[in-house]
Parts: sequence; C-alpha cells; structure tokens
Amino acid sequence: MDASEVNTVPLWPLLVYGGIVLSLVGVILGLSYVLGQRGKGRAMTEPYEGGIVSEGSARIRFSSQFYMVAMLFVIFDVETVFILSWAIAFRELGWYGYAGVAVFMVMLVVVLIYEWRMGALDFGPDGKKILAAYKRMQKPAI
Amino acid sequence: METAAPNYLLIIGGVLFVMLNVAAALIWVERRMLALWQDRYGPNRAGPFGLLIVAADSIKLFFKQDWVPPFSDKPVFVLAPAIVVVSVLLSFVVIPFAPGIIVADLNIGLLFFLAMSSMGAYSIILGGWASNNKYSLLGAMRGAAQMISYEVFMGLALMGVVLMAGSFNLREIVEAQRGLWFFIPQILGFVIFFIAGIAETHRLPFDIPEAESELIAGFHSEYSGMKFGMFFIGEYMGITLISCMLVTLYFGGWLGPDFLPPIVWFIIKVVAFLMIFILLRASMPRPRYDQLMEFGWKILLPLTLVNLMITAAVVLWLEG
Amino acid sequence: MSQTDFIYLMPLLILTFAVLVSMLVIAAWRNHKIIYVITALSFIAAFGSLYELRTTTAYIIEPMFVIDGFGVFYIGLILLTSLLVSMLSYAYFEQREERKEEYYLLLVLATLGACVLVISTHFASLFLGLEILSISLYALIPYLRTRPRSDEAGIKYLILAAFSSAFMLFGMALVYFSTGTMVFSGLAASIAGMQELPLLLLTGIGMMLIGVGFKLGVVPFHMWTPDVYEGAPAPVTAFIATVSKGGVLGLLIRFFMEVDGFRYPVLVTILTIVAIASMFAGNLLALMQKNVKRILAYSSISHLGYILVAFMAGNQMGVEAVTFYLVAYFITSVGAFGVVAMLSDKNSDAELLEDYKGLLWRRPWTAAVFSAMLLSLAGIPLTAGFVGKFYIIAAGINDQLWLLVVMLVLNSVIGLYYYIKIIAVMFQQPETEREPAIRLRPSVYVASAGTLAVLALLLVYVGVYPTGLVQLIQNVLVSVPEIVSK
Amino acid sequence: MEAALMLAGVLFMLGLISVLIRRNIIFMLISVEIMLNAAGLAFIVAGSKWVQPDGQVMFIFILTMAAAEVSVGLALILQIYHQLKTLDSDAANLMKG
Amino acid sequence: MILVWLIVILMAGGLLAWLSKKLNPELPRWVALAAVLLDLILIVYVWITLKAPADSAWLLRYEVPWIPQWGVSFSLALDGLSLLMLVLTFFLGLLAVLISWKEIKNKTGFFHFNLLWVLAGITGVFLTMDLFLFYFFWEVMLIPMYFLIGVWGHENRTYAAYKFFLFTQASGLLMLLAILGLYFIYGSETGTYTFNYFDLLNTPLAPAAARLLMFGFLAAFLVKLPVVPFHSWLPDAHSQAPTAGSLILAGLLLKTGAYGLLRFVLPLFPTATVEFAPWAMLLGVIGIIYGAVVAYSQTDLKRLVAYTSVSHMGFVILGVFAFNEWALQGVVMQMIAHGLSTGALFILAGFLYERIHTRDITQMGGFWAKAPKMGVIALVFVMASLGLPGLGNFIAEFLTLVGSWQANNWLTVFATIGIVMATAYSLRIMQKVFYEPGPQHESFRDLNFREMLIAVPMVLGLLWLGLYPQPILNTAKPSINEQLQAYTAPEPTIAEPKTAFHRQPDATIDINQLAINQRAFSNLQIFQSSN
Repeated sequence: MDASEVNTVPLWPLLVYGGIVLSLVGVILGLSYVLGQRGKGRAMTEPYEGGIVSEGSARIRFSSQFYMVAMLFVIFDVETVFILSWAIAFRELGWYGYAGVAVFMVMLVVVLIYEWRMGALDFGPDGKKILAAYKRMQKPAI
Repeated sequence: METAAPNYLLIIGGVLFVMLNVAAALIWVERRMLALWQDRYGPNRAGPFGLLIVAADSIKLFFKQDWVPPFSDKPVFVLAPAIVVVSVLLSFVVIPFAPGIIVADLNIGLLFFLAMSSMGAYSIILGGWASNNKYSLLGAMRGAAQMISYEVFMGLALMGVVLMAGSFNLREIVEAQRGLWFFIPQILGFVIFFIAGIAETHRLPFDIPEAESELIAGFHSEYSGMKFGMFFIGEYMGITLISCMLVTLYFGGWLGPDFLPPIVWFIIKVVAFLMIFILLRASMPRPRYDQLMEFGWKILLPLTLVNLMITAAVVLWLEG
Repeated sequence: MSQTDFIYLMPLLILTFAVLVSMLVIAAWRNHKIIYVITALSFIAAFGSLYELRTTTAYIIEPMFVIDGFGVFYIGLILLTSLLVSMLSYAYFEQREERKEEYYLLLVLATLGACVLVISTHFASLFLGLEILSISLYALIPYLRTRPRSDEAGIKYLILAAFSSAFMLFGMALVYFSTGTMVFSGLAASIAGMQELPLLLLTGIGMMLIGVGFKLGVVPFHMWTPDVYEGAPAPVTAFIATVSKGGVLGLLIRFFMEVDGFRYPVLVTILTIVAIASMFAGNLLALMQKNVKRILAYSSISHLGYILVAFMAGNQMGVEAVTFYLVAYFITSVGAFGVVAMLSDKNSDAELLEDYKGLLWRRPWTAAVFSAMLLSLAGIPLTAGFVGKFYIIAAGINDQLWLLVVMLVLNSVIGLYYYIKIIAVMFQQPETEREPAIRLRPSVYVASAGTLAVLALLLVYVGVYPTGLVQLIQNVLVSVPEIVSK
Repeated sequence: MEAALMLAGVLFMLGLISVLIRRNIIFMLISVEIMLNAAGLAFIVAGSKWVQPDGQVMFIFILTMAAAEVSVGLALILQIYHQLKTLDSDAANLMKG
Repeated sequence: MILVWLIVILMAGGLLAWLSKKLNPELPRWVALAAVLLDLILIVYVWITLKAPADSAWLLRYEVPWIPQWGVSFSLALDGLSLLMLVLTFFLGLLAVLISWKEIKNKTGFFHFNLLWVLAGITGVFLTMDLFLFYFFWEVMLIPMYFLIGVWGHENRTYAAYKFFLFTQASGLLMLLAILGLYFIYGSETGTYTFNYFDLLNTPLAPAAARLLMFGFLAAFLVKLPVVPFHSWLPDAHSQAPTAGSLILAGLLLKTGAYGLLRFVLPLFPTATVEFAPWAMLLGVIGIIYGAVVAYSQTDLKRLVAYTSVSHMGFVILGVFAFNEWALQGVVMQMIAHGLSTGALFILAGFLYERIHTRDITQMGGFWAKAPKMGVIALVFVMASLGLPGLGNFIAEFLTLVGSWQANNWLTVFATIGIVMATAYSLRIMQKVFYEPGPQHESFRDLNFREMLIAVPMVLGLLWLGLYPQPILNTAKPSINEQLQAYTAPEPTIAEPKTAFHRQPDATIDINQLAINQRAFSNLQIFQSSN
C-alpha cells in the first residue's frame, strides 16, 4: 500500500459523519425517553408470547444446529479472508497463485462435500431420526 | 478526484439527510405500491395521497411509552436498535454517489461495507436475547444463523468484482465498469449478491427472524416506541444500502450517457432496485428457515466458488 | 517454488492428499478398515518418499523450510511412530461404537503438523505446524465423547494449549519487533554480535520458551499432562507423548542451535532450573499415583527433564543424545501405551493399577512386553532406554554439567521405584479371577500384537546393538552446519 | 510505535489475568482469544515498524487459528454443559493428583 | 570364543527354559541343569587344560567392536581370578538349580529363566574387560534377581525386592557416572575415547578427580559387598529370597563387589586407594564386629546367616585394602570359601524350611537325633563358617589377617576379635537347632539322595579348600600380582607435577611393603605345603 495515497483521502469526514450518526441515535433515544408517556398495564411486565401466559425462562437450550452454523461460518468466513488476500493481488501472482488458490478451493470443496454428507448442512427436521424415535416410542407397547 | 476540495460538510449533511428521508419515503412508497398491486387504497388520509403518514407515524412513535421491559437485559435491550441504525448509516460512507460525492474514499471501501453489514447481526441477536422472550430468542437465533451464513456468500460473491476491478475501492470499481457493467460478466455473482443482500437485510421474502405469522414479530416483539422505530427505519435504510451497493458494484454506479448528470443516473438505478425490492415483497412467499439455509450452503456456496474460479481464469487468460 | 521444492515437500504433500482422500472416502462410504488402510498407506508412502530426500546437504525452501538430514530423520521418526500408533488405534477403536473414521483423519493431520514443525525455519511455518498439530489434538483428545473424563481433558488441553500459543505468538511478535525478521537464521545474524540481549528481545524469546515449555509439558507448565494423558484414548496418549512432544523438541533444537541460545547465561539458567524441576516434579508426583496413565504422564515430565539435560549440552553430542533418547523414548512410550490400549475394554481404558494385577500370569507375553517397556523407561540395560540414558549422561558429563547429571542419576533412582511398582503389581496373584478379555477378531488382534512385538524387538535391538542407530544419527547431523559447528 | 506495543501488552496482560481468575469456561476461552488478538496486534505493530506485510500475514494466520480453536472449543463446551449442566471450571475437575 | 559361549549358553538356556514350560512344567529344570552343567564342564576344562602364558596373567581374550562410535567393544578376558570366580559361579549355579527342584513349584519356566540370566549377568561381570559392558552386565544381573526375590520370595518379598533393587541400582548409577568421568578424562587427555579396561588403566588422573571417581566405583562395590553403613538391604533380601536366590545372593552377588574392588578400584586409582585404605580397613573391621554381634541376636535363621555374611565380607575389604599379596590371596580364598560355606548354610536353612516351614530358630531343636546326616553336614558348614582349621575359611581368614597385620596392626587385632565372635554365633546355630530340645515336629525326615547330592560336594569343596588350597592360590597368583602392579610399577604420570612430587613418599612405602610381602609369602608357601 502506497503511503502517499492514504494521505490524500482525508479521514476527518468519516469521523465527523460517525460522530453525527452517534449523536443522532442518542438524540432519538433521548427524545423518545423524554417525550414518551408513562403508564402501567396489567400484563406489561410479562413477555408477550402470542397472548399466552409465558411459561418458564427464555434462557432455554436450543438446537445445536445453530452452533453448527456458527462453526460453518467461522470456517468459511475465515477462508474468505485468504481468498480476499489473493483477490487483491492475483494479477501479480498470475497462474501460479491461481493454482494455489485452486488447491485451496479443492480443499474447501472437499470439506463442503464431507459436511454435506455428514448432514451438517441439513437444517430441517431429520425424517429418519424422527421415525426412529417414533419406533422407539412404540416398542414398549409391543 | 475531480473537484479540488470537495465540501465535505455539505456531503455529510446531504448524505445523512437524503438517506433518512429516503428511508422514510420508502415506507410510504411501499405501502402505496403494495396497495396498488393488491388492489386496495393504502394510506390515504394524512396529507395528499397519505404523504404525511410517515411524519404522523414518527411523531406517534416519539410520544409512545419508552418501554423497557423489566424482565429484559436493559442496557443491551437499549443498545440493540442503536446498533442497526449506526451500522447501516455508517455503511453509506464509502458509497460513491457521483464523482466527488463520497464521504470517505477509503481504499478498503468494500471491506468497510462488509464489516458494517455484519454488525447488523449483532443488533438482531442482542435484541432478541435481551428481550428475554422465547419467540424473540428464536427469531434472533434464526436471524443470526441466516445473516452470518449469507454474509459468507455475499463476501465470496463480491470477490468476483474485486478480481475484475483489482481494487477494494468502490470508486475505482465504478471506474472499472466504464466499458462494461459488471453485471454482464458477473451475472452469477450479481444474482448471488442480490439474494444474499435480501437475506442480509432480512427483508421479505427472507424475513424469517421476524416472521409475524410464526414468531409474532420475532426478535423485536418486545420493542415499542422509537426503539421499534429504529429497527423499522433501519430495515428500509438497509434496503437502500443494498440497492446502492448493487448499483455501484454491478450496474456502473453513476456511469451513464452524458445527457444526464452522474448523480441522476445513480438515483435512477437505485430507485429501480428499490422498486424491485418492493415488488419482491408483494410477489414472493416466504421460504421455510431450513429451505433458506440449505439453499445458501448447498447451492449458493458452490456457485460462488465456481464463479470465483471462472472469473479469475478468464481475467488471467485475457491478460495473457 | 520450483519443481524440486515439490519433491522435497513430498512427504507433507502426501499427508495432505491423504487427508483429502480419506475425507471424501468417509463421505462416500464409512468403513473403518478402508480408512485405516488409507492412513497406513499414506504414512508408508510419505516415509518412502523420504528415500529421495536423504542428503548430506541442506535444501532450503526460502524462507519457510529447510530440508536437511536432521529434519528428514525427525520426519521419518514421526511418520513411523504415527504408523505404529495408527496400527494400535485400529484394534483399540475396532471394539468401540463411536464413529471411528474421523480419528484417522485427525491423526494424519496432527502428524502433518509435527512434520512441518521439524523442518520449519520461519516463525510462520513454526506457528502453522504447531497449530495444525494442536488443533488436531484438540479434537483427538476428547474423541471418545461418552467417556466421563474426555471432555474435561479436551477442554483443559484446549485452553492451556491456546494459552501457550498466545504466549508463543506474543513472544514471536516481540522478537520480530526488535529484530525485524522472522527467519531463524536472520534472527541469529541480528543477535550474533550481542553479548547481552536487549530486554524486549529477551522477553520475546522467554515467552516463546514458555509456549514451547507448555507443549513439552515441562515444569512449571506441566499441569495439563496427567489429566490429558488420563482422559485421552490410549493411542492418542501415545501420540501426544511421542509425536507431539518430539516435533516440538525438534523445533526447539533447531531454533536454539541456530540462534545459539546457549551463549546467554539467563537462558541457560532458566533451562537448567526447568530441567531439574521437571525431573523432580515428574518423578516425585508419579510416586503417589495409582493410575497407570497418570504415572506414565508424570514420568514423561521427568523424561523431558532428562532430555533437557542433553539438550543443555548444546553441542553435537548433545543433539545426538537427545535424538537417540527420543527414538528410545518413542519406542518405549508407544509400546507402553500400546499395552494399555490392548488391555482396554469397551468401556474404559486399563488404567488402574488393579487392572494389571496378575497380568504376568494371565497374559504373560503382554506383561513381558510391558515390563520391558517400563524397564526401558527406568533405563535398565538390554533396553533402548538404557543406552539413551547412557548417551544423555555421557553428553552431560562431556559438557561438564555435573549438577544436572547428578540430579539425573538421583532421579533415575526415584523413577525406578514406581516403574518397579507397576511390575510388582503384575506379579501379584489376582485375588479374583477376572473374566477373560473379549476376543478380538484375529486380524485386529494381530495388528496390535504385531505392533507390540515389533516395538519390543526394536527396544531390545536398540538396547543391545545401538551402533546402527548412533551411526545413522551422526550421519544425518552432518548436513546441519549449525549443529556440527558446535 | 511503542505506544501501540504497550497497548498490545496491556491487552495481553488483561487476557492473561482474566484466564487465571475466571471460572467460567466460556470466559476463559474468550480471555484466551483476547490474548491471541493481543499477539496479533503486536505482530501488526511490528510489521508496520519494519514496513513489511509479514506482520499482517501473521495476523491472518492467528485469526484462522483462533477461529478453528473457537469452533472446537465451543463444541467441547456444549458437550461439557450437556454432561455437567454447568460451565464452572471447578466442576470440570474430576481428575486430581 | 569359549568365553562368549559361557554367557550365551546361559542366556539361551534361560530362554529355552522359559519356552519349554509350555511343553512340560518339569522340563525347565532339566534345561537349566543342562545349561549350567555344560558351563561348569567347560570352565573346568579350561582350568585344567589352559596354562597361563609366561608374560601375562591373561589366559583367554575375546574382543569384537560393539559400539565403535563410543569406543565400546564386546571385550571379554579370563585370568586366574575370573577363572576361580567362574568355577564358583557355575558350581553354585548347579546347586541352585538342584535346590530349587522341589522348592519351586509354580512358574518354573520363568524361575529358571531368571536364575540362568542372573548367572549370565554374573558371568559377564567376571569376564568383561570393557567398562561399558561391565556396567551393562552389572545391571543385567539385577533385574532377574529382583524377580527371583519378588516373585518366589517369602512373605515380605516385595519390600525386600524393592530395597535390594533401589540400593544396588542407585549405587550402580554412581559407578556409571564414575565410568563416564574416567572415559572423558582419558578421551580428552589422549584423544581416543574408549571404555577398554586396559587402556583406561593408563589414565592420567589429577588426585582430586581420582578421588571422586574412585568413590563412584566404591559406592557400587561397597553397597554390593556390603560394607556396614550400606548393608541394610542384605538381611532383607537374603532372608526373603527363595533358597536358590539366597544362595546366589550370598555366594555370588556379594563376590561381584569384592571382584570389582580387586579388578577395578585397585588398579585404576592406585594413589587414591592408598589414601582411602585406612578408612576402608576401618569399615571392614566395623563390619566384621557389627555383623557378628547382630548375627548373634537373630532368631530368623536366614537373617542370622545373612549377618554372618556381613561379618565375613568385612574380611574381604580388610584384605583388599591391605595391598599385599598375602591379603589378596586371602581375599580370593575368602570369596570362594564364603561362597561355599554361607551358601551351604542357606541351603541348610532351605532344608529346614522345607520340613518345618519356619525360619525361626526358637521353633527348632533336637534335630540331631532325628536327622543325623543333616546334623553332621550342618556341623561341617558351621565349623567352616567359624573358621576351623582344615576348612576353607580358616585359610582365607588367616591369610587376610597376616596380610592386614603388615598394613595395620591395630585394626587386625580388632578383626581377630571378630573371629572369636564368629565362634559364638556359629555354635549358637548348632546349639539351638540340633542339640537343645525344642518343639516337637511330626515326620521330620533326614536328607534324601538329592539333598545329599547337593550337600556332599559342598562339604568336599570346603575340605579341599582347607586342606589343599595350593591350586587355588596358584591360579590366582598371576592375576593378583597384576592387580598389584600399579603399586609397584612407576606411578602413572600425573597432570600436576607438584602433586606428583608430594605423592612420592607413598609410592616408596608401597614398594618397601611389597618387598616384605614377598618374603612373607615364601614363608607362607612353606607353611602350606606342611599342612
């Protein structure tokens, strides 16, 4: 990165802009706090869950599928970082760099295939599992 | 830079003013357009053609009770809507509306955009989690999963443009499209970016985190008043942002025949995309969560990789 | 990179390729045997490719790697050890219900990391090798998810290893900050003239040593060793004890020899204290254990202390001694944990001392092999361990490290006590007749019994006739000017 | 330049102290991440001191490694939570001696 | 090559014995018997046929490179001293196999494996002329011994085995350090690195280094011998071991310590040894008296015999550090005679244990009437142990005392007191076990044929040693002179000339002493021929 080029773009507008945005948000929140009416309703202290009285805490365990997504993201987003670095310099690197990234991509694709087959990319309910669970439930009856 | 010393204060003020108003106007436009397509009136009481409905709405929102639920995690609850507004507004910094009309001509503009757009996921997950409401939490989890997934494809799809332009600077990317707008060579990238953009803004039809019919507004169930308003306006600004990005990256930005000034070309293109967004809302059903995710990971991701390799090969080949 | 570069990196490429292939194979068709065969073949192929690399001159791939005799020897050692570990693993996992196939994937990856480590000459390649190794281990250690202690071992290792990586990285950054280079030789050149190291640089090298110390499990960074050894499946424990530590040690030797850290009294003092403390802590804590895996873990701490004694000699004989001892230690550790793995049943590893009661009468051959391994750890003649310990003491005396050598001797005696304790337990008549171990399929049984037999023979061969190995080590070191010049 | 290095050092120390005093495994993991990032920052500072890209390259490596580590770490933590119903690191201490 | 065979036969026999267990549990005994017998025949054949060359004490040598990089060779050599030791080794080994014939009932294969490997280790120690190899064999004999005690021993075997192992191993490692020190000093002085005994004899040593290195060697040998402060492993190991184990421990393992002193300490560190000699002799005398006193107060028969060993070994160290031919001849005699007599006493204890299942002498008594054959034989053994003229021990102790008198009068006087005490504890055995009436034991049988086969040769051997020791003395003479050469030949050059100058008086004293010894020795020969 050429140092002189950086200097031609003044950064202060960005800071001013950011400052204005932040204060704008602050003003909006502050104004609505000041202007808003005060009141208390009977059900206002309960979470709204479709009109049904809330049961238990919302700090529940959820499907590990969400963690899986997080991991997938971590894996592939970090790969993006490498592709990004290549993309910016790929003209200098030429076919040699292309080959390198191709190898990298092949690895990515292999990982993707593996995950696909392992069911990491299946987000919906798994029919087979449900069926198995259903059969297990039925067994004691027989 | 064409002008010797652009008046930055003017630009800053202009961008902020226009964007906030565009978002506000969009609310009215959308409601009117939807009404038109659905063969009903839409807002028509406040002002001519119901034009003042937005103003009325926002005044109402200001005066509504500033309710922070006692069961919530309060600081986070307040912070969440602020994040969405700040991150989207900050993203506009790097968009070259026209030659010289850009707040900060960063040479990592594209990365700045990506960074800011991933901030959006925070607002959803923090808001949903702080609400301490099961539906909100579910919405937040889904939203986060959706947003971070599509973040990946979005970033990878953009790489095609970067390969062709050889820069992360959005102004240079626009300049690089002088001969040919990138949506022709990068049609695949464009489609992926477009889809990912919708998902990123959790805009209909991909409004899974807030799906009214399943999750009763999802992550912002517990929000009201201006805090809800900020989520609301944030969404419209997000649409605008994605439209601007689409135009900048794939449709030549301000470029256009000389008979109109560049800024006008830019506005025309953006408005066209805004209309498409609204049209999409009117015409598409919402997919299931798992369908959306599987579509992303199983179809879009391989496609982006293919797109990337082909683009790079072609570029290298053309340049000898 | 040129075509020759690829030839010189062939072992690494083969391993990488094997990982990809086995991943695809798993995706297509899960089968324990096939994956095992692929793994074993890849190790053999990688080892075979080393044949092309036996050289007397160093081949440098700027700036990351150097392929010299030392590196090739260590890679060969690592590959063979991994091969043996994988053979043990086959029998071990065959009787378990978990998904077995990914284990081999991780094993190959970890081996790859260790191989990268021993030929690296740059902080980046060092870091990459170390992390490939560590991250694979993060997953290998808690591989048997249903075991009560596996997760605990896994998370302990993960946090401490990441912790040590952070130290190492920060140290590297400081070194880079103060010298402006990340290549070992460049670093050596830039500090060559200095009599005293500047504080920042010293801190940097110190922090790097902390990171290495963690991976080696020497005092005061040894806390993870017993827990991880206990919680991990027996073959993985064998792997950690050998390949993981050996790789890091190879790196440490290369780094220290290049930089010539022995010139600086501060570093020497620290290492001396670490060596003595490791010997004592390992041996004394081992005395109190009732769990064989933990005993072996503590013993590994003390063995690293022994190795440091030879390392401290800081000359060619020292490196020879370290390398020789490492070979002996590899054979012994894999053998010992191999016995543990072989005796383990479906639900738990054979790790309590009671599990070994009367083993000599129930399974005489296994017990004999185990005794031989333990005697080798204790350094008793006829075994490789004896010659190794002899070599170390010789190297220490040669360099006049009397304090360290005397400590080593003292510790050998302490160490004897608990090795003998295990052997004594094996003599005892079992009070109750234990139910016979489950019959493994003959092919599986042959795999692990054969491995153990090979190891036992190697142990005795090296112990009785070490000339060949000594000659080999001396030959390969010729190609490393940094070592020979000392 | 030194100031930035100091910042990295302070971050590192904060992470270090936090690892040592925290009892919740997730926080320990986060603290370790802070330490890693401090190291990354130090690399970038060093890289900019010598006007070399090496520092930034190392940072990308660190990022990758940290990501992989967090992935495995989270999976493990889930497993531990599943078994022990707590994330207190004192509870995950079956092995002694 | 015959030397290699001596070791190989035992090792191979051991493996064969272990494997043959599969075929038949009795087979290992025969295999072991055959192996030891073969070795015995071989060594006796060597003894009879081989005549020493005129210019050297060495009868046979065998050397092949082993680890050339370190200057280690597989070097074996036989001289008179080793020859005698080997004869003793195989003789006692044969008895050990026989004595175990009925005693060891379980795991016979592994037992004989260990037995033969101990013997192999001992053979190696007596033969090797390479210090690395010496240490190697030194350790090799430990492990099987550990197993013998630990597996087939009496009730407290684990503890005893531990103690034995740790003591010997710790001291052995000190010796290893000393060996390495010697190796490097020799290497740095001459440029050739070697473990060869004959080369290392010429190591130029500074006095301080010599002292340290000597202590390293002494540590191993004195513990093995054992000398009093380091003796505590011995009563435990001896009393807990099975009879064969006790026999080998007392008869052979202790001798390796004495052998080491003779073979290594004296020639390698002449000056340092001379300095240390008074202290060593003092230790020897303390051992003699202490062993005797403690032996008298024991009730466990095997423990009692074990303490007599301590006492007898005191004579060995006394003699070794007297530095004259008389004393050394006495030492050699003592080694053999003690091997036979103490071994015999352990065998006796084994016989008794087989019959009444106790080692407690308060539980015994009145066996003279029930088992007259055993009584007569026991009487011979006990008399040998107390040093009755006409039996081997007398010659040994007499020679030792004559030698040590020349070195140190006062200590010799005290050592003589030890002999008197030996009479007391020895007679106590006879008194308690055979004469005094004691608890009644049903079906106490006399010695059977196998047992007589074991006991009679020992009686004959003791008588032979006592009545016609000349062959032994003749065989040992050349090698003893060889060991003493360092004290007569000019001093090896010493690094610091100043110190060398100071040393000069010592050397002259030695030479004078030896002149006296030569005269005295000729007198002795007259005495012996008249006997």
